[in-house]
Amino acid sequence: MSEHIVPLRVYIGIFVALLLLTALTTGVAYVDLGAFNTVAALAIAIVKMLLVVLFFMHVKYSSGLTKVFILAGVLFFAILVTLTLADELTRHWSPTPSGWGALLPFVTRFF
Amino acid sequence: MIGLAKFGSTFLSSVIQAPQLRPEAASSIAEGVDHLYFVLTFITLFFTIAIFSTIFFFMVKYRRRAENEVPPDTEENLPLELAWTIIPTLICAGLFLWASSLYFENSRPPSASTEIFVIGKQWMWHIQHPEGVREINELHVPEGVPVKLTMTSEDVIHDFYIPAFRVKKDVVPGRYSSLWFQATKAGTYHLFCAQYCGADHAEMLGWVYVMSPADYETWLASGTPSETMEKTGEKIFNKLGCSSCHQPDGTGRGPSLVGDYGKEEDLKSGEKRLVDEAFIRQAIINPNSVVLKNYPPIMPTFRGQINEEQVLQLIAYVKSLASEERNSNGK
Amino acid sequence: MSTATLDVHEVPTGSRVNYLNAQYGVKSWLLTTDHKRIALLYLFSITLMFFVGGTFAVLMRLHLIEPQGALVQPETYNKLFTMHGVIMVFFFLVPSIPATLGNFLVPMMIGARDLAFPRLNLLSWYIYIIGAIFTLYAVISGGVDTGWTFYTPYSSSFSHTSVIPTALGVFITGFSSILTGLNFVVTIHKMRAPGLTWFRLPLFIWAIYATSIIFILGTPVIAITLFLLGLERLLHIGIFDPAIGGDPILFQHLFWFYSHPAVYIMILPGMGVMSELITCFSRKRIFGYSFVAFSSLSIAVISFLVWGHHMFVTGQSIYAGLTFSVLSFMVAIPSAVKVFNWTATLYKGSISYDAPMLYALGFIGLFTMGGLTGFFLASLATDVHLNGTYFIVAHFHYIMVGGAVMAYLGGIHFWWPKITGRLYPDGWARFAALVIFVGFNLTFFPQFMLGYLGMPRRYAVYPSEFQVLNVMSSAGASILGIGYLIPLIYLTWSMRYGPTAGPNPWGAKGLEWTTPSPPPTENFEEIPVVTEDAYDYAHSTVTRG
Amino acid sequence: MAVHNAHPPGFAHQFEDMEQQREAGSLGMWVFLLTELMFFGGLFASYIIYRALYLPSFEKGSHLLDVRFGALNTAVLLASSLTMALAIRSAQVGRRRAQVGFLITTMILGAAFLAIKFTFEWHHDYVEHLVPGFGFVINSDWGAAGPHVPMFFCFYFFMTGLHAIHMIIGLGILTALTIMAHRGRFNPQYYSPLEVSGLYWHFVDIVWIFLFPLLYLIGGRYMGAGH
Repeated sequence: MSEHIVPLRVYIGIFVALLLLTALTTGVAYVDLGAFNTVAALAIAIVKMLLVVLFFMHVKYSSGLTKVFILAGVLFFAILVTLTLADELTRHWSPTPSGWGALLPFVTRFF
Repeated sequence: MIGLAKFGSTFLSSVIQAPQLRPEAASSIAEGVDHLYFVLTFITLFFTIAIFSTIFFFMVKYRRRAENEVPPDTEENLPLELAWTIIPTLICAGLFLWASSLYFENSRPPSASTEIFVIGKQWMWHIQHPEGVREINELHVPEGVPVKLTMTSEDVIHDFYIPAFRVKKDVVPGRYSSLWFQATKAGTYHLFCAQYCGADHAEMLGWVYVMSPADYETWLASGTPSETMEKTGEKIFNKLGCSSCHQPDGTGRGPSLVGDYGKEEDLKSGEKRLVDEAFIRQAIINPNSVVLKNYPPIMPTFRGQINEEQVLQLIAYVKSLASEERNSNGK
Repeated sequence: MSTATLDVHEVPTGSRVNYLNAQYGVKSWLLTTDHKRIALLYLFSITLMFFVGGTFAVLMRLHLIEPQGALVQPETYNKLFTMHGVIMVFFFLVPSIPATLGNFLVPMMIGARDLAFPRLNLLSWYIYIIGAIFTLYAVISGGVDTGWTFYTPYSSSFSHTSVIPTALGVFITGFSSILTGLNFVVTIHKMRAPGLTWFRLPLFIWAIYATSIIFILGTPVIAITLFLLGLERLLHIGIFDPAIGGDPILFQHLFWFYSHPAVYIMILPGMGVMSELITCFSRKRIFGYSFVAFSSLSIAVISFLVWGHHMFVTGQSIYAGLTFSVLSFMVAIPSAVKVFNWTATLYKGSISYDAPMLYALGFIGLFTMGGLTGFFLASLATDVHLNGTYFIVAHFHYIMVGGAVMAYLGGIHFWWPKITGRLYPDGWARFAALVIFVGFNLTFFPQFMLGYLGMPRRYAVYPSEFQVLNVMSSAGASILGIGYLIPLIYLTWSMRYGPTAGPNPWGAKGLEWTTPSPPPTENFEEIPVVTEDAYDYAHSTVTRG
Repeated sequence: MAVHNAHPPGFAHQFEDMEQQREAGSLGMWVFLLTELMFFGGLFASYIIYRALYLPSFEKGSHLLDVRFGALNTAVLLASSLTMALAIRSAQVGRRRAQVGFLITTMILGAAFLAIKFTFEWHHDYVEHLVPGFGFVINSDWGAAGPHVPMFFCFYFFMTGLHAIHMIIGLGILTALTIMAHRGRFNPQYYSPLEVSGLYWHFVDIVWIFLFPLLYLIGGRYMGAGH
């Protein structure tokens, strides 16, 4: 079998890391960081997800094909969310746009 | 290519002028939309015919002459591939820019528009003029004057569609949509509901009467005399106790509404929002989502306590407060 | 494919064991895991659904002969178009080519004995049938009147018809699509014959692969959306109900996230069939193989980015509108590339006029029309006028009926000898192709004009000035209806009485034609080793046999 | 075509060899997980939009949940993921006893998760009238945020409910696997069913990894720390 056998201590180490991150995310929620509370919570969740995917699900040792499929899934989920939000969150911007100048508020958001 | 397209569209438009094939064009934007439509029709016919005749030509010229015939192998031709990838891309880009510019122009009501309010309801259109005149399934508008419609629905999604004006907009419950047009030709035109809305969807139609401005004034005056929308709005405003917090001099617990309409307000969330119809509606129905920066979030919601028509009347009143201020400043 | 001559398996059908006569009895069909038998199960079920949906269409067109409605009450008319849409979209068009031809051909074309998960494949069919039963139950129990789009809040709070059984039927059938797509993706990745690299695959396989991606990524979203719709309708919790703070437009976003790519689920396999037909009947290698192959993938990807063009008049943000408009134009480009490449393939070919080829040519013409009229709807300014009118109806029928159904029929005619081991009367087949082409254009071309004149869709009654064009359309519909009945009759006839077909009656290339007709249960006695590119007609003698 | 006469256990006829079969199984599960991602994705997208629209109500609703149970359940589920991974490892190294033991531990942890969810959380919510569609009562103490708190609970029950359904299906699969493992069906050459079921179990775990902060920790707990 070509499947990689992960050493026991790696599994235990990952599990401990996951528990620590859970404690961390709960703790951080009790500190007022403003909008960064959400950012921190999501960032920690993403790290936890990566640990599970890479080690528990063996993706670190898997073929490129599996990785491409996972990335494709994440990409399409991102498309769903982004383009829906593109409508829902910009609906009330500048309700009386004039010509291509309507794009201005969109562009200036980045500066 | 552009010359050809121009010629084609002129030719086509002269053919399509036949009354059976072209709907009446009775608004300021209709000609522009039709022009784009003709060019698109030309492009469609051009490519369909070109491809079909090429295929037909090949079919005849290269028909199988012997059962065991083996034709020469296909040769790859990269320049050709690139050409028919890039040329359609350019055509698409051109069409996109043209269509979008037109759309921008058409989506912006001139600032001095007459405003009329529309409420869709299974299966009829309620229309109210600011002067207080109400109509059902009929819309009277003056010719040559920009008219802005502010629309909402009491139940399901409808769609306000006047083919002769080339305008259409969904009428969505729970929010305002707006639409504007400037009629250019006196006459009577169809008004359709273009979003399926239930059993009598096909009967949810009406007529738009375009009248000369003088006739329109006469018509308005002859209508059943009733209160103006802002007057009714003021009564509701006092009855619901809005005035106890929103005092004109700003001493109440809420912001003064005098001169508020049309201003930009800072929200608690850090956003800046223009105070327009949609904003006022949101403030009445879901006050929490638009708390102003220096005010506490104490306003209760009026969802379910007043209907869409009353919301519109309140808005008319708030808007009248804005013009009052402008008038007093002027003096 | 390694052998130059293809007529090696000359054994009379009667004496040879094949997948059809290997076992007999209802049980041997209902418990089969053979991809070819499952393809036939699908073929019978979707044909049934096609004629159920078609009957509704004919009734609609008959009703619209008179402006005030000739046949039924408006409520009934609303149910007719809803059930026509639901059945045709979810129970015919989506499974049509993938579940029948795809199921039959994917393993054969890539030189495998079966799909990767044969039992899952059978399960997909059962799931489809359960979904169909729920939907047909909804039809019988009084029908549903929301439009196949199920727009909220009408569907969630106002309609008094069988919304839940219908939505449940569509929800369940979705899992059939998902599992079929999963099976294809794994099979195409892992089970290709030795030597069969990605760039030697028939283009039909590329198209099916692209379709499967949409199945996998799009279908779950419609499933969860209909799930939410059902809960909303049952419990009135307010997710799509503006009266409690929900957003009805969000439903449209989620719905079209699947339902626009679903259009490409319908047309992409048709494009794949097209590449097979054009090359075979012109005996030419496809022009621009890699362009055609990658255009399938890019269509699959871009199709997920354009759904908002269904919502230009909903009051969608103008920024989102712009984005969706430009992306919608982009999806036209790979489609155009395909049409050009097919046309160029004919150049200097040896073109025969067999029935499948006539369907293929019909496809190119109608698909080109349908695709180009899409420009009117991707253009923001014209879409405002045309959205929600008969123009839309005409446009998507040109794509789905003129495109997908033509390709489906072309494919069925092409592989029919392989599937059944019998030939059908070619003259009748060509005649039917012509009748369908004429009937189709007469039905749907007037609808473009109706749309431009401003007649909204889904109208049970209409102002009388639209009558002439409506009568034309209804006349065309009756011709089209007859056109679809002709193949049903002669194909059924040929299953029993048609002349026996040899392994390769068209002189076509491709692994499926190296097997006897009908093929044995395990497809290949020995797994072939592939040494040449697809459609290599120039380097071997081709004989029909 | 040499394998046809000598079938290893668990070998299916349509494949060329065990390696091809194992790869196909694993790829198939990954593809299935993609559809699962999009399935939950539609729900997450709706959640994100309503959260943006009604943030104060979502914060209020979130503070009505008990973060201790959320955190405890996260730990329980992470532990079950660990034991699942260890069960597969035991199969890889050919330890049957350990395999069965780890599978049973995984099931116990999964069941514990559901028990905490149902008894301490959902039941409590029902008693407190926090279930939309089943007599939800908007508390006047919530003030202006009140009217849209039900929307938060809609998403809370949809998301945790869908997750719980996946857990229950997972427990069913684990039961079958435990029986197979007990009968010695898996060995270092063949443990494909164990491997793909493991992928599914970990996926369900990942969904919870996101549900926990999104539902329990919205906008921070500092305001409602006293609850």
